[in-house]
Amino acid sequence: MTTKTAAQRGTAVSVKSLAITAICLVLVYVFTAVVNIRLPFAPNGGLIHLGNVPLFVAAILFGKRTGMIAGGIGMALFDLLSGWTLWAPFTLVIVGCMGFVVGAVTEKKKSFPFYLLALLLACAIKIGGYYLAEAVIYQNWVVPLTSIPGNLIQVGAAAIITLVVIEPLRLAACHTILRK
Amino acid sequence: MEPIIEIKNLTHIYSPNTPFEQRALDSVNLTIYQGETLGIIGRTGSGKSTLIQHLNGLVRPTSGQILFEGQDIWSSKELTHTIRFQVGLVFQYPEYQLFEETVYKDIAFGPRNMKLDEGEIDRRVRRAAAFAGLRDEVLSRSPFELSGGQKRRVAIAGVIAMEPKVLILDEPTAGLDPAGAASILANIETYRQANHATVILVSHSMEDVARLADRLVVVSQGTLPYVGTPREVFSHGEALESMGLAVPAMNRVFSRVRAMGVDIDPAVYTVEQAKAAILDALRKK
Amino acid sequence: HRLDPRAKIIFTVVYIVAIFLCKALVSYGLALVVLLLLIAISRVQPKVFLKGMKPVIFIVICTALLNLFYTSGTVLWSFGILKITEEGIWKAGFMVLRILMLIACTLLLTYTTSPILLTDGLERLLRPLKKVRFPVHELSMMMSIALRFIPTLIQETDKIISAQKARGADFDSGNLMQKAKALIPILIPLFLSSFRRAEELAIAMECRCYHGDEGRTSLRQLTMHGRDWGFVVFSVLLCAAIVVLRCFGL
Amino acid sequence: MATMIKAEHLTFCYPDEPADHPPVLDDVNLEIEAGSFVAILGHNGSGKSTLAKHMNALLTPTAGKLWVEGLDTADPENLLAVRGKVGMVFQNPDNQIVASVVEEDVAFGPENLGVPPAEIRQRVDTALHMVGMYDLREHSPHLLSGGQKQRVAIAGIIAMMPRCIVLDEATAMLDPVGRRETVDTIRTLNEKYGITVILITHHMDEAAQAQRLIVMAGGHIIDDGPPTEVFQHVDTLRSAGLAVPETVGLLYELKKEGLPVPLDAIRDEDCAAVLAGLLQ
Repeated sequence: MTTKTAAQRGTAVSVKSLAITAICLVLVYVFTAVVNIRLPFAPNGGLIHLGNVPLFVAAILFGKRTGMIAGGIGMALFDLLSGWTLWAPFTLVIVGCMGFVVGAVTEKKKSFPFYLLALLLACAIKIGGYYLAEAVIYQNWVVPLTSIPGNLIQVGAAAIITLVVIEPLRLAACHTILRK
Repeated sequence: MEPIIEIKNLTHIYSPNTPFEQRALDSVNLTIYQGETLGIIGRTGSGKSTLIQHLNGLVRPTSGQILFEGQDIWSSKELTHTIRFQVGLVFQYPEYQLFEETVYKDIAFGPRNMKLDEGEIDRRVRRAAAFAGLRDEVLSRSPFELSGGQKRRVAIAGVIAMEPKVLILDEPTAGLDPAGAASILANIETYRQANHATVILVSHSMEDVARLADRLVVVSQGTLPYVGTPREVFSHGEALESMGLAVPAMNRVFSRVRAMGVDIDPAVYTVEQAKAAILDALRKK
Repeated sequence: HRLDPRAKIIFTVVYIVAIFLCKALVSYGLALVVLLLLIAISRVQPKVFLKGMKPVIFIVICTALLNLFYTSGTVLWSFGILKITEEGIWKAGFMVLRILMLIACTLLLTYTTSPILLTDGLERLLRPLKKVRFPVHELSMMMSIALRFIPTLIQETDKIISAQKARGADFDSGNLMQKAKALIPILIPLFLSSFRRAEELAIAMECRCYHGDEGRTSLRQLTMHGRDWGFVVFSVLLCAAIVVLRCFGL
Repeated sequence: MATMIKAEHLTFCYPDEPADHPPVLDDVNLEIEAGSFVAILGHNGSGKSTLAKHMNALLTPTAGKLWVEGLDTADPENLLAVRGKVGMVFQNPDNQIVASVVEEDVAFGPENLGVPPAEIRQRVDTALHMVGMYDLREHSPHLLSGGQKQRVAIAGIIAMMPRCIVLDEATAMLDPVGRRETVDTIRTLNEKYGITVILITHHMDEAAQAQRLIVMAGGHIIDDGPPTEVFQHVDTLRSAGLAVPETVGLLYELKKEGLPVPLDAIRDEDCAAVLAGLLQ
C-alpha cells in the first residue's frame, strides 16, 4: 500500500523490497552464524549451519533479485565477519548465483518439481563453485576435493529443510506479506 | 497450602568467566504454593524473565535447585523434559510463535509433543480453546488470518492445552485494549479455578496484580527484596519507586487523603476496596 | 586503524594481487615484511590472527603435503611412490606462506575496520558503477540495515526457540527428516516475524522521507587525507616492485 | 489558532477487503489545532491507527479529504512536504531504527531531505539533547532499553523539524518506566517547542495528560473533548471497550451509591481532595 511512492519517483528498488531484501540478508547471516543442527553422521563434529535455508526461501518467495542479493551478501558477510575474509568474494559470486538460479527457476511455477530442480541446480553451483574457488586459492586441483563432502551435506540438508518448510511458509506468508 | 515449586538458593550467571559476565539472579529463595495466584513485578532487565524460565527448565541454574513437587527438575533427563508440560510458560507476545495451518493444529502442538492419543488431544484442544475464549469455528481457520487479540488467545490456548499444573504468563495483556485485557485475565482465572492450577502472572500493571494476586514477588537486580501479600509489598512504597515500580493508583490517592488529615487506612489497592473503605468510613462518621 | 576505509580496501585488493604475482624468495620476503610491519602498526594481537587461521590449518597442511610429494625435480628422499624433491619443499613452503599471508591480510582489514565503515568505503569506491545502473546506494542501504538487525534477529531466534521448547518441542533427536520437520515451528514464526519487521521498517523509512539516494546527503563524510593517498601509492608501489622482481625471476 | 490537520468526510476501506465489509474509517470529520496535545483512544480495530496513517500520507482516503496545514495528502506532489511536516513514531521501537549507531539513525531523516552535512550534525545534536539521549549518541541501538529506543525514534523525527508528531501506540510495548520517559519527552516537546502532538494509546493515564481526547469506535469519532469531560462518560467509554482512570472509576462507583461527587477529578491530588472533602 505504501511502496508505490518510491516506484513513482523512479527509484530502482521500492522501499519495501529493499527492506525485505535487507532482512532476508540478515536471516542468511544469522542462520549461517548461529542456527546449527547436529547431524547423526558426523564429519567435522557434525554441526552444519543452515544459512542456505533462508537463501532458498528468499529466492522462492521474493524472486531472483532478492535471492541473489540476500544470499550472496549475507553469506559473504559471514565470511567477512568470522575470519573467512579471503573466501568472501567467492562466496558473494557463488551464493549469489545460487540465489539467482533458484529464484529464476521457481519464478513462474511454484510447485514441488520446480523447487526440486532449483535446489539441485543450486547444489551443483555450490559444489562446482567452491571447487573452482579453492582451486584458485590453493593453486591446486586435488586439495579442494576435500571440502566437497562437507559442502554437499551442508547444502543437501538445507535443501531438504527448505522443501519441508516452503509450502506451509508460503501459505502463511500469503496471509501477511505476500497479500499485497 | 502445599508447596508446588520450591526455589532454593538459585543463582544464574550469563556468560560466566567472560568480560560480559552478568549475574542475573543471585541466591534466590522462593516457595510457590498449589492453587495460588502469584504476581511477579519488576523492571525490564531485573531478572524476572530469567527467573520464570528456570521454573520450567528452559534455563539451567548456575547453582541452586528448583524443586517441583519435591523433586529437583534437573535430577533426571525425563523429568526435565516432562516439567515443560507440568509448568506451562506463555512468553511475552506469544502470538509470534504460531506456525500451523490451522488454529486447531497449533493448539494441538503441545499435547502432540506429550505423545497423547488423538482422542485426548482433541478433548484438550477444544477445552483449551474454550478456556481461552475462542469459539469453535475459529479452530479450522488459519491463525494468520486472525486479529492480534485472537492470535494471543490461540497462543495461550496452546499452552493451556498441555493442562499444566502451573501456568506462567509473561505480560499476557501487553498491547491489548482494556476490554481485551480484562477478558483474557478473566479467562486465566477460570482456568485456574477449574483445574486447581497455580497461576504466576508477570505484569507491569500494579492495579492488575493488586486485584488478581494472592501474593506478590518483587524482583530487583537479581534478588527478591519483597515477597508477600499485596498489602505487605505495597507498604514499601518509596522502596518500590526507587526500583522503577509504583503502588496502585488507589493506594496513592488514599495516602494523599490521609496526608490531608483524614483518619483512613491507606492500604487500599483496588477500586472495589476503595469504594468499600469510603462507604465504611462514611457510615462510621 | 584510522586510515580511510577506501585506502584500506584498495590496499587489500592490490596486496592480494601482489601475492599471486610473487614467484620467489625475495618477493615473498618483501610481501611478508610489509604484512608483518602493518600487523605491528595495527596493534591487533597476533593471537587473534592465529585464531583466525585455525579453520584452514588442516587444508594448509594438505596442500603442503600434496605439493611436497607431487612436485617433480631433484629427488632428495623417496619411499615407494612417495618422494620428496627440492622443488617440492620450496613449493610447499611458498604455498603455505601464500595462503597464510592471504588470510592474514584480509583478517587485518576485517579487524581494523568496522563493518559500517567497510560498507561506506565500498559504496564510495563502487559509486562510478552507478553509471551502468548498478544499484550501489541500494546495496549499501541494505548492508547498513542488515548490520543494524543482526543482533535483533539473533535475539528473536533465541526467543522463538525457547517459546517452542516451552511447548515441548524437541530439536535434538531423530533422523535428518525428523530434525528438518522439527525446525518448522522455529522457521515459520521466525521468517514471518522477520518479514513483518521488514514491512514495518519500510513504512518507518518512508515516513522519514526515504526515497532512494536522489538528493540525499550524509552525516558522515569520508575524506581521503594525505596519508590515505600515501597508503594507496605505497600499495601500488609494492605491487610494482613485486612485478619487477618477478621479471628478474626473484 | 492555525489548523494543523483537518479531515472532511474521511472514509477508508482496504482495497482487498470484501465489499460488504464496513469501512475502517467512516465519514470522519476532524480538526486539530497547531500546537495542541491530542490523545486518540479506541479499542483494537477502532480505526485509530488507520486515521494516524492518513496524517502523513502513508494511506490516502478512499473518499473525503485530509489536509496537513492546507496540503492535500492525496496529491502525490505533496508527499515529501507532508511527511516533512508530520513525523510518526510506531509501536515497535526495534522496527523503526535504521542505523547501527544512535546518531546515524537520527541523521537518517535529514539525510533523506538533503540537508547539508554540517546542518545535519547540528540538528542531530539538538534533537538528541531534546530527548535526553545525547550521552548515548554513539551507542548501538540494540543495547538500549525500549524507552530509550523510542526516544531515539522521536529524536529521528525531531531532526526533520516537523510541525507535528504522531505516536501510533508508541508506548504499547514499553514498561512503565519507558512509558513515562516517552510521554515526558513528548510533553516537553509540546510545551517548550510548540510541536503538535497526537498520541494514540490504550493507556488512560497517558491520555489523561492530553489537552483533548478523541474517542474512536467502529471507524467513527464517538466522543471528543477535554479529558475532564470525556472521562465523565464512563458508560460510553466502557461500551467502546475502553476504561477510565481508576480515580474516575472510584468516583463513578461512589456516585452510583448516591454520593455527591464530581467525575472530573482525574489527577490523584484532585481525587484525594474530593474524597477528603467527603470524609471530613
